[in-house]
Amino acid sequence: MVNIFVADWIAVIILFCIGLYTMIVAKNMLRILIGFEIMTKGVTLAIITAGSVNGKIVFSQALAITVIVIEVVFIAIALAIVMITQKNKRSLDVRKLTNLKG
Amino acid sequence: MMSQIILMLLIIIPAALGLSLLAIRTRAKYFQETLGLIIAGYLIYLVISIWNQNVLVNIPWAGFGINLQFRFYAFSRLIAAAITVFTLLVLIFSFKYLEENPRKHLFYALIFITEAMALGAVLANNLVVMLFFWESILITLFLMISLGKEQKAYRTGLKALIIVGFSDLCLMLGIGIAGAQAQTLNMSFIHLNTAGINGAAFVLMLVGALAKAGAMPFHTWIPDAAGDAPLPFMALMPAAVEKLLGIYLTARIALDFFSPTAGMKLLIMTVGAATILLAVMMALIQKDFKRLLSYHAVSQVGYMILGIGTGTAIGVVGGLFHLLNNAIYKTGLFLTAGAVEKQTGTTDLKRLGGLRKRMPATFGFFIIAACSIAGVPPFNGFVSKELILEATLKSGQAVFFAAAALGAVFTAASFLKLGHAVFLGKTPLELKQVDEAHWSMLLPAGVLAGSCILFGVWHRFPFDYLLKPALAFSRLPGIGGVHFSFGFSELLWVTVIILSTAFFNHLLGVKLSGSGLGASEHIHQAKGLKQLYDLAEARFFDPYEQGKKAVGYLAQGLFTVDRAVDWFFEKLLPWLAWLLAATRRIHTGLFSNYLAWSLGGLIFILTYLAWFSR
Amino acid sequence: MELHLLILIGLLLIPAVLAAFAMDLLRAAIALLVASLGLALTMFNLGAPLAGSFELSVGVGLITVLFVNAISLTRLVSEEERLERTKDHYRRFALLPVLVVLIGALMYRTQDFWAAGLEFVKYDEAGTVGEILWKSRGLDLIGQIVIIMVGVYGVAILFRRGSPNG
Amino acid sequence: MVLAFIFVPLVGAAMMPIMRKFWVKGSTLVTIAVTLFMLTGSFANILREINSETGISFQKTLLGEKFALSIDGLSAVVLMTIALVTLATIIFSAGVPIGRRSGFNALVLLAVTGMNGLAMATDIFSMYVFVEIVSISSFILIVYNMDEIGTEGSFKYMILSAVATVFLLIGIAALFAVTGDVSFQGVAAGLSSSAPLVRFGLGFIVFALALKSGLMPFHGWLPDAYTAAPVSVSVLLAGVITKVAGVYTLMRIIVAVFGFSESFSNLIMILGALSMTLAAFMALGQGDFKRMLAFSSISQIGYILMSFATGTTLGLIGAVFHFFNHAVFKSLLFLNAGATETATGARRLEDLGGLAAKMPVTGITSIIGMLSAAGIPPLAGFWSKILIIIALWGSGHRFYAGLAVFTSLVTLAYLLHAQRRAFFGKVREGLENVAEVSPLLYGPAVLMAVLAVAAGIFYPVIIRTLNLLLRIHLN
Repeated sequence: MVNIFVADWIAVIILFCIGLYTMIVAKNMLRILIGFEIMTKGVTLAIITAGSVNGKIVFSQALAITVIVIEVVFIAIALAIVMITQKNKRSLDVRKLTNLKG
Repeated sequence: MMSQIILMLLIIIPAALGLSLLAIRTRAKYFQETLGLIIAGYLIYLVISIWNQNVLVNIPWAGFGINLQFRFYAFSRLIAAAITVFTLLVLIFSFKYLEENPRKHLFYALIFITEAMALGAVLANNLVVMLFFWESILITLFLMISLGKEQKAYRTGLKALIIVGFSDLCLMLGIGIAGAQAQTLNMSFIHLNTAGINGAAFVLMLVGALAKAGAMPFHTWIPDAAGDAPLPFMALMPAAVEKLLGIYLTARIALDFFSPTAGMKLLIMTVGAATILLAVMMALIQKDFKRLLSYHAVSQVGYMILGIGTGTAIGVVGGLFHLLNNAIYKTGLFLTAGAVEKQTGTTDLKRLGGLRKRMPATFGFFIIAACSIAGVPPFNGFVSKELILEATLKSGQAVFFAAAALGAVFTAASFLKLGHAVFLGKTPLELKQVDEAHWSMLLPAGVLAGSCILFGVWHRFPFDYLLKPALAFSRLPGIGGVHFSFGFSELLWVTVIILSTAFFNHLLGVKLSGSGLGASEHIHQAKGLKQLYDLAEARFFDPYEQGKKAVGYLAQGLFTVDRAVDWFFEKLLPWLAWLLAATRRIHTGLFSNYLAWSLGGLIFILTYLAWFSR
Repeated sequence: MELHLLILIGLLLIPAVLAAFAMDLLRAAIALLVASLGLALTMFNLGAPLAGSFELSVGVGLITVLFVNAISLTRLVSEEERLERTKDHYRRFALLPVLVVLIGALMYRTQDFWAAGLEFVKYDEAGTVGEILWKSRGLDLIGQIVIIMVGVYGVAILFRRGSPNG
Repeated sequence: MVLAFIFVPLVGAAMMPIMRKFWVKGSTLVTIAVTLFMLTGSFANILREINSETGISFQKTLLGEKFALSIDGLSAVVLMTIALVTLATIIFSAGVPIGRRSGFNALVLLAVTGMNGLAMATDIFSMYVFVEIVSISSFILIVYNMDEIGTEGSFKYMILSAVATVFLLIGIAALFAVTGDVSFQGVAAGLSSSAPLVRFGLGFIVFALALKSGLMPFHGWLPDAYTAAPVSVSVLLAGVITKVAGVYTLMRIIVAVFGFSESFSNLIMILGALSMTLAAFMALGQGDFKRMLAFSSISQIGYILMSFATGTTLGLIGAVFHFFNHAVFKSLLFLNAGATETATGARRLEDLGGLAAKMPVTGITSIIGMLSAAGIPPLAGFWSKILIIIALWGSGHRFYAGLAVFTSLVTLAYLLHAQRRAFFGKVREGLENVAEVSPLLYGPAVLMAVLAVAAGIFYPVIIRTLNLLLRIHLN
């Protein structure tokens, strides 16, 4: 018997895997951020699911809202850094970010 | 209470003086010298003022059994007194010797810091406190060697730092094990057997102690330092202070902390015998005054280790007496070398000769000290060497007796050669104008030469007042019964044979080569031995190539043992470089690479927690 | 199994896959928007309307705006790079089998857990989200204020005029 | 008092735009004032912790449940370390050119707010929030000069730490699902270790915080971020940010929530030993001063976590002492690296040489820092390292103790190597005109060097203090 929570947890795992996979194989910095976004969706869902499993759905909503706010700020800063990279290197290819190595 | 304060002052005063000498840079002439002289003399007075007391200091410190514990008793007072006396003598010597050295204030400061640390290490009654002082000497050692001639001295210093540092780490590990096993760090209460893990502690601590004393195979930095470091350093550290500390700890380890099994004793004796023979062989062929002496500084340690390793009353008394005697005559020899170097500007035996008339006092002191180290009666070296020979003979291990006797032959031969090359023979042209050394350089050497005679003729005094009380801790049977008398025993005949062999060997060598310097050439060039020597000497050029060409296993063995540590480093370095390059290559800078490693780590963590936990 | 549950999960997962693998970044951003929508609906379904509407406004609105802005600002200059990108476009599928195997292994290992299912607990909490945030999560509110300050300062600094060292 | 540690830097940061309009130079003064306030406050905290008789002095806030913050001995030490390193950073940064200084100070203060909150937090979700505050401000600080390597280092750090925070959150969600609470006490009370979700939660949290603190397989971002950051930022980053956001958080979560278990200890031991040894070797091969120091940081973090993972009294004291020492000597070394970079413009070791003659203060302080890092007596690093080794040995991890001893030899080797290349020997061509940097730049280094020596000499005092401070965590 597969109920709603199990389905949600499985969705979380799949979202995580997709997000991580995207972050590893992507070459464009923006797509890496999209991968991160996918993972964040999974996390938000996980918190809400956890809340509804143990009956603290209101509490979990408070947590989820904080997570979403932090996520937006993170994305804003990350996009700013991406834009600076674009200005400096005229390229968004992560494979060209190899000045620091060794 | 007063005596406890004095005990603490013994460590605090030199440390404070050293640190303030580092800070103060005065132009006032002789200010530092006078101050140093007064303080060094005062320290001797302090030791004597509490001579007959047993003092225990116990100040709570860091917790976990690590307390500032010090103990002044018969053994530590002997070593402490020796340290203060030798520091004073070397200090007096270095006033003139270092006169023009721009960095002499640094050297004085380091001498006093070293004295403080050495006294702390000897007086400490807690293993961790001892380790603290013991390791601090490492730093002053490194700095003092580095004060020598520019780049090479730095390299030598680094080599000494790494070798001694490694052995100190062994000591640290050994102390950790011993402390854990004995459940205490108080040195008075550690009595262990050598079974199982205790054996590891025993060997590790022994490595630390023997390396400080300069035994094989941790000696390789000493001959190098002889060439690069300032001479007063050589006279102070490898000749006196380090030996005193190293043998002190060896004796405590082998006789007090642990009760070694027969096999362990055999191990110690083997180290001793190997040190005697290999180092003296190397010493025999040296062509440099200081380098030759430095190999002897290694070789003589072998006798002490051999004596202690026998574990009998005679051997231990002999070993300890040899420790005192060696410090006396070896420092004296180094000081004569310093006088010669100061006056002639060189220590190369090829450029020296005929100084007998130019520097008569130096020559006299050299003769006394050399007779002493060669074991000529009635000097002190003879007494202690006889005791050690007797102990090895009685222990039933004829091999060790033979090694010690052979070592004595070569020792005598090499000093005949040395004296011949430096003081006899023809005077080279450029040495015609040489004068006798300054009195302040002769005084310490004279004092030491006088002690050689004193301790030899009236050996009963050190026996009864210094050594036997000092060894009371060891609980060996028959300590009180050890005595020595000049008489026609069979051992005296052994000595006669040894000395006459050395003398005839010398005559043969002089006849073959035509000069005093070449007196050891026939041994150097002898079949089989020549290759050995070439290999051992050629380490500066290319150790591996020489090693490959080595003829015979013996040659390989001698070479490898002599330069094992160097070989290890040189062989390891290319591998290390390759490894480092490889690790740098895998850090490509690609971020997805790093992320993938991280996820690999995540999978490891999850697998570990899911499958292997609980 | 209820049909609308499947539809909701599908609405979350399929756009996510699209966002990960879409050729065009703009399309990926739109797919992300749809995934956010799916997430919001799932939240409603789980009984979390406030978080759902917050996700709807922020995830669907703000983040998409930010992304589309960034994409349109950066795509103009990289024409030749786009050619290059299409060239090795399919390389991104290379590691896909590893991914599938990993998910499979994870599922297999935890199958007991999934089969057991999770019990649905009735809500017995008092108070609304606002009350909870204010009463017991006050620290998070301060944290939100701080992080918004960080964001504002950060954007102001990173887009400052003049030379970087001026 | 507890709230002041959050609100004072926050208010200071909020004042910065106003300062920029009216009194630009004042922004640094305000920041220093805030830091000094925190320093005195944390000293007062430590004193109170020592003198509290019960030994359990969780200091709740006045507002009770609403702001669940508390200060215990561990937090007090961390708070002091944060204030100390921040002070050094701010003074140093006053001596180097920085664009829009008020903004820089504001971000530093915000990062400090986050770290202070982290040190005092009493629930795992607040910890997440504060970790994010610290991380996001440090991304901006790293990219502050907006140059090419800055963006590169910052981007790598950003993405990897984003992964870390996402995993931290999923771990929190898993614990929340099982226990229905996020406060330390609530989670610890409702924890049943057999549930698979708890194990996954532990695994994810350990992964996230290991990634944050840069343990070995997760260390990829760390050298890049440290190298790319502007000189004054790398001091803060190496001195406290990664330590507090990674190491301290891990320590706190384990102490307060999970408790020590055999499997966890072994796991951290393996990771710690791996990073300790390998990073030391990698540091040996580096040609870049800051990069070498970064690898050295990874190695030292390995020491701290291994000592912590023993779970014994001595291990915890050793870990906290090394935490403090590492903050002191590593920020000292980064200050020196910054000073040499400012003075010569070069950061590769082969472009440096003989600087001790030209920059005596920097040379001497860096010798002290290196010797402390290498664990040479009587400097502070020796005592913490020997405590760690004794703790490892005493708790039966004898192999790891041997490894730690061996690594300290390698540490000595690479530090001496760098010291020799940069400061000893002959003055390199092109560096003849180098002069000592301004007092603003070497002042903090002198402060840190004095601390390293003092902590070594007054070691008994410190260890007794730590023993008192940490007693509530010790059983």
